[in-house]
Amino acid sequence: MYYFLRLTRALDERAHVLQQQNKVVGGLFSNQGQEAISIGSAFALEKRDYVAPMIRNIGTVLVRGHSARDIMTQYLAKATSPTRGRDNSQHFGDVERTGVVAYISMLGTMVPVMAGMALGARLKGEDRVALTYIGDGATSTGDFYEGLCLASVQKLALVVIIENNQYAYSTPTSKQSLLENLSDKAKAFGIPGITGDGNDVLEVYRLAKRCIEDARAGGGPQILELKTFRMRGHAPHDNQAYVPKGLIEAWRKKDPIGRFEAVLGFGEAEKAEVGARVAAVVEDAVKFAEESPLPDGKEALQGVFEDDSIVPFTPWWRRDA
Amino acid sequence: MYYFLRLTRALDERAHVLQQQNKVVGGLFSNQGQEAISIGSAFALEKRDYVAPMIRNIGTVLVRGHSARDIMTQYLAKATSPTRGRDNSQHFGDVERTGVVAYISMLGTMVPVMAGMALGARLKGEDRVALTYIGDGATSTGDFYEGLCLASVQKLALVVIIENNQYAYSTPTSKQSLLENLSDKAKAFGIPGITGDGNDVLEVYRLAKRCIEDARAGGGPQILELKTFRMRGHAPHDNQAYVPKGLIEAWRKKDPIGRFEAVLGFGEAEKAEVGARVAAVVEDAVKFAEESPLPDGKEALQGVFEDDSIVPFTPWWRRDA
Amino acid sequence: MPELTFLDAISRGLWEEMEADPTVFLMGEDIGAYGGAFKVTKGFLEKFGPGRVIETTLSEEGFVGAAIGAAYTGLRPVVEFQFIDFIACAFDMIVNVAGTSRYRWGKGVPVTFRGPWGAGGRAGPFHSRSIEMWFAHSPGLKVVAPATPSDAKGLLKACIRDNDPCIFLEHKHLYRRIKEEVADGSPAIPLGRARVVRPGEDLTIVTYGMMLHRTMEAVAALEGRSIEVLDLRTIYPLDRAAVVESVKKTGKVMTVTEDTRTGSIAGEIAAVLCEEAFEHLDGPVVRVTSPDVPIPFAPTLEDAVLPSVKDIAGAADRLLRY
Amino acid sequence: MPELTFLDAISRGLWEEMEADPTVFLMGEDIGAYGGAFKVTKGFLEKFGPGRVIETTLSEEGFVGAAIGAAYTGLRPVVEFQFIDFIACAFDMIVNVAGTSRYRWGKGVPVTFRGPWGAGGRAGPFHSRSIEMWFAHSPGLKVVAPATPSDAKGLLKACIRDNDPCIFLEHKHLYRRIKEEVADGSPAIPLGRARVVRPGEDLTIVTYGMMLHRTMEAVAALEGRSIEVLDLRTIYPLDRAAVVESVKKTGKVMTVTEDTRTGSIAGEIAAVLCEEAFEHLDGPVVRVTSPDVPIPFAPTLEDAVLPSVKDIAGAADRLLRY
Ligand SMILES: Cc1ncc(C[n+]2csc(CCOP(=O)(O)OP(=O)(O)O)c2C)c(N)n1
Ligand SMILES: Cc1ncc(C[n+]2csc(CCOP(=O)(O)OP(=O)(O)O)c2C)c(N)n1
Ligand SMILES: [Mg+2]
Ligand SMILES: [Mg+2]
Repeated sequence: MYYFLRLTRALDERAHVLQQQNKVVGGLFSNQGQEAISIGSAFALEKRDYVAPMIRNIGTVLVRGHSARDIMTQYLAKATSPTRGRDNSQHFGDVERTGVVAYISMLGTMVPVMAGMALGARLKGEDRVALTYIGDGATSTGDFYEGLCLASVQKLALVVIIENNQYAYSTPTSKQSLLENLSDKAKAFGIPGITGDGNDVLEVYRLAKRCIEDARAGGGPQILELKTFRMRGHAPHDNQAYVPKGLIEAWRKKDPIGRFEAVLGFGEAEKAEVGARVAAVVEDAVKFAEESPLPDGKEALQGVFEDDSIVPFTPWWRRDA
Repeated sequence: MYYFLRLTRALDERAHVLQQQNKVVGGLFSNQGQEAISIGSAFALEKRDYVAPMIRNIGTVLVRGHSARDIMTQYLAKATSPTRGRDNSQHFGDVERTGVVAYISMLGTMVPVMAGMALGARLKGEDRVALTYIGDGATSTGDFYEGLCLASVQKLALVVIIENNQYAYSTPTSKQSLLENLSDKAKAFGIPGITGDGNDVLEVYRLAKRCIEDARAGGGPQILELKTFRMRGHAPHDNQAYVPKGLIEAWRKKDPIGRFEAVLGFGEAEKAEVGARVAAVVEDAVKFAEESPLPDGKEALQGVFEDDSIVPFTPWWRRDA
Repeated sequence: MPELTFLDAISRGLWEEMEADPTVFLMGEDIGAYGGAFKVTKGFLEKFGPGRVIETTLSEEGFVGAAIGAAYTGLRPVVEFQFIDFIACAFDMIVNVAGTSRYRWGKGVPVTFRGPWGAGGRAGPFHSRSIEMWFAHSPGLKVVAPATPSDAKGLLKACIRDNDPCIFLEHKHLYRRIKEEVADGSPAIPLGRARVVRPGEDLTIVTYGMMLHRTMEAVAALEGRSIEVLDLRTIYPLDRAAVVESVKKTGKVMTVTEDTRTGSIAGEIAAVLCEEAFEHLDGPVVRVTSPDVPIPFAPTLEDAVLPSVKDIAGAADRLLRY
Repeated sequence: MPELTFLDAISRGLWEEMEADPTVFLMGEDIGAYGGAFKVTKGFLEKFGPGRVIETTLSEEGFVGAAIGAAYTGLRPVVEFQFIDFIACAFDMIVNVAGTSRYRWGKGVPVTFRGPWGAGGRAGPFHSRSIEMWFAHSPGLKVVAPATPSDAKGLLKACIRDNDPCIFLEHKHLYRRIKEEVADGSPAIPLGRARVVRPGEDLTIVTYGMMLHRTMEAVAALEGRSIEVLDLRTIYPLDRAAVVESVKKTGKVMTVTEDTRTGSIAGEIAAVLCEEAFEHLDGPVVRVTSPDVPIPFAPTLEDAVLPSVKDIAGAADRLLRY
């Protein structure tokens, strides 16, 4: 777990440097300070389970078996990336190999989709749990609600982790909901909902494990709210001027990596050893991504349908006269 | 109130006769057994308040000042109907005169819309409450949820009455939700939610009054669940075969009209007197509706936009050669 | 061969696919014991059990999302909308998640979305809409709209077997009005191919759905004229080749749809003909459509809005004389 | 006269309308202290207060519904989508509640829906879509898509003052790229009227949004040819008369849009020309559009999909030589 925490952090730092150099295509959404949630929960899943990460759940996909190269090539929109440059950053997956489902930008959509994966698994007689994450902001979407309505009466093995990082872009959670704990939303469905410390990777692991195994045992969907803080702006152009003074500093003291180091009793030597391993992996990923070509424009017309002949079409002015 | 209970019932009975005679255009959605909810809650509103009825809230619009003729001409799609034959049955209203907002078929939509009416009133410095009804089934829509999310943080003077008549078409409430009381959905928003007896018009009035005045006093949105039973099928073609034996009979004993008569201590004489008044009003409405013309086809192209010239268009084959 | 109504043909098609392929299952409101609002799935619960006939909550976006998820696990969900108009409530999920999925990350979404569609039934603005172009215009979705029982059965099978999301439109006005002999176990009919319903030399009328039947009536009224009638059957992908081939013969094309004019498939056909057969056009490509208004409720109003047999015949006659 | 970027012009238009009419107010995500994702409403909270600059929950269908309700009380809400793509999440509310309201029960819905729109920004499939035809095809909605700062300001004012629902599309690629002098207090520009950007004799190019700028580049590259360029400005209602009038002069028409081909406004224009100006057409109505694919993320892929200056010039050249 420690390795993944460090790797996630290092990838994020490095991506921001690349972003400064104008090498990152499109947006960049930092997960600094929130890494424990992705990693603790991903460790709590079985290999056969399904998971849909959000854009900030880099840690999850790494634990599930995607590589640092996958992350970096996605940021740089390269032909070697999992989506071959078709979709942004964290929007990729591989159901068969890693059980990861590609997220899309419309927030909330993955709750019904993952409910459906749990349903599919059950119909096929397979013992798989489906897990997804949702931001504090996105808990205000109808999709979150409709997915859980269906999942609750169907008693689907779905775990929804509310990653409450206090903000949705510039909007504080107090402007999304009157609730102190968003896990109380579970009461609308008659399902279990608990809240925990999202900056403590071991607590995350323990609570996620409990929810996952309860869901697996037939307990129906589970909501787990994990409190954390988004240490950077929504994206690099956001200077977080709307965050009250001192709050960021207060949360910096609760940094999940530092806390876990304390638990592990790691000294400088151990940290440096992992740091070196991580640096090598990041370096390799960046090098690989930078050296990879952009996709060939000709590919743009392929792959909308299984039958690739439906879309391509010679426009009038390109035909022989 | 008693008059309106009887009038609503009589209109429903009569509409079913017309339906048998193939005179009703489109669907017919009975409110038998549920009349107390519409009428008790409509009486609890102030004249200045806004209300969006569902298709089964005939009683509400009558109390608000729409006539039996309005109801019957809508059923018969006549030119004299409030929508001049443009929309179905219960889909009409008149914001200025009656404060009634026209419903649409997509269930759930009126929750956000009525939240907006409460917002509009507040922005204009007006002291108005907005009330709407929603079926047990429609509490599973994202619209219900999103409307209340917004209303809760904005502390809007919105009252949502959940008319839990045990079924959504053929689907029992147990297949919509694990909750015993749907008013518990309020807990997802951190707002008050209560449950009451929807077949007791005085209890409906009392609870609705409380919610309305709490909302008016700045208490934010309120959920009031009223339990009742849909005594007929979803629409005339539905024979309710899916309803367990005995259930309808059990609920017939709780008929809101009979119960209110007992409370009032009405004997046959009082009942007959109101019955005669009601019969005359229904007769007049039916006669008026039957004698009214269907709308002129030429009107079909008008009124999409304020500027009526945008839509009409002479097709090629109708132009002069 | 059994004589099947349009509705029965759809029901049989669904039944045969469910029998043949255990990965096919159903989702929707009231489709279980009740058999669905129009009884398309009557008897399915008894035969296939609650594991394959899943009654959902009243949450269109939710159950469409769940169908997509189930498809990701390798199943083939068939989703019923009680009326196709309610597909608007699941719009985001269909155009954004389902439509783009294969293109984005290579994961196809073999879901069939089906439901009663179309006007003419005095059902008002929210139970009568033509929704085909919302989806034909959104990349990654196929849109299918049969006009006969045999096509309905065969095309529904093709949709279910297709590895991409298909929207299958069942004109509710045809459900119990038309009958045809359709063999048990009849094969799937390939998507994307129009059908020449009647050959002709002087004019091509392109149509689909209920309007095919009105068109045939109009053509009958114009007896003696040589009119070719093409039933599109699939709106997306459009069978451009069939339309172009027909105009090469007739030189004149007219489209008939109950959809509202602006942005309907009729415009697309005009554009395709301009681009691919301009030199063959002996007259304007003429559109007979509804005007850009919601479908009104009253019979007189609805009739004024929808193309009538007289409208179609009048337009055809005028174009023939052009 | 101040020189304004496209974005500033929109911001000024909004500001002036809010100053002039106390019933105008704003709703949207992050539009308050933060000033909106693109800073269109920067400073509005300070000036107009939280009563008129309402930051919403992350609930598009919910706040769109609330805007409709507020409009029913006599107000004029202006709703921002953080990216216009998220309008898909409020689709039902817009097409079914807002679009049909006046027709159904006579109650107009003076709401303006606005947001950053369009491709070219390497923003991927969910932040680049052309959404205009979903709404132009749905009765009761107006769709406006300006291409210059002065048009943006004037047309936004017209939308806000309009008593029917308008969808106002702001091409985000133009936000900070183009500038123009626009007077303070400039008037509203009527909806539904195209603008002749450049007169010509031999070919008409009809376009809108960012593609107007690519078209002008292409026309510049084709120097010496007499090309008329028409900026539609409003997609619905379409200025049929302007298009027809132009073709009467030039005889040839080409449409350019970044929207995907099938069902785009380009087909509508072809159909209108067939119906209203067939005898004036000296060549096919040619469409330059994106193919029917989601907008991909990588620069190379996105560039392959969107019409380029070269595509436009090539098509124009070919059509001129037809
Ligand atoms: C349906 C929808 N509406 C709006 C947006 C624009 N948007 C992108 S991120 C964001 C804030 C999300 O906040 P939250 O859900 O708390 O997630 P976080 O970014 O904090 O992880 C918004 C509003 C979106 N992606 N989807
Ligand atoms: C969004 C939506 N989906 C589906 C329907 C079709 N439909 C009409 S009534 C109904 C059942 C409604 O049940 P409930 O909300 O309990 O109201 P009730 O009829 O019992 O008053 C359904 C599913 C609809 N009108 N709207
Ligand atoms: Mg957040
Ligand atoms: Mg009910």
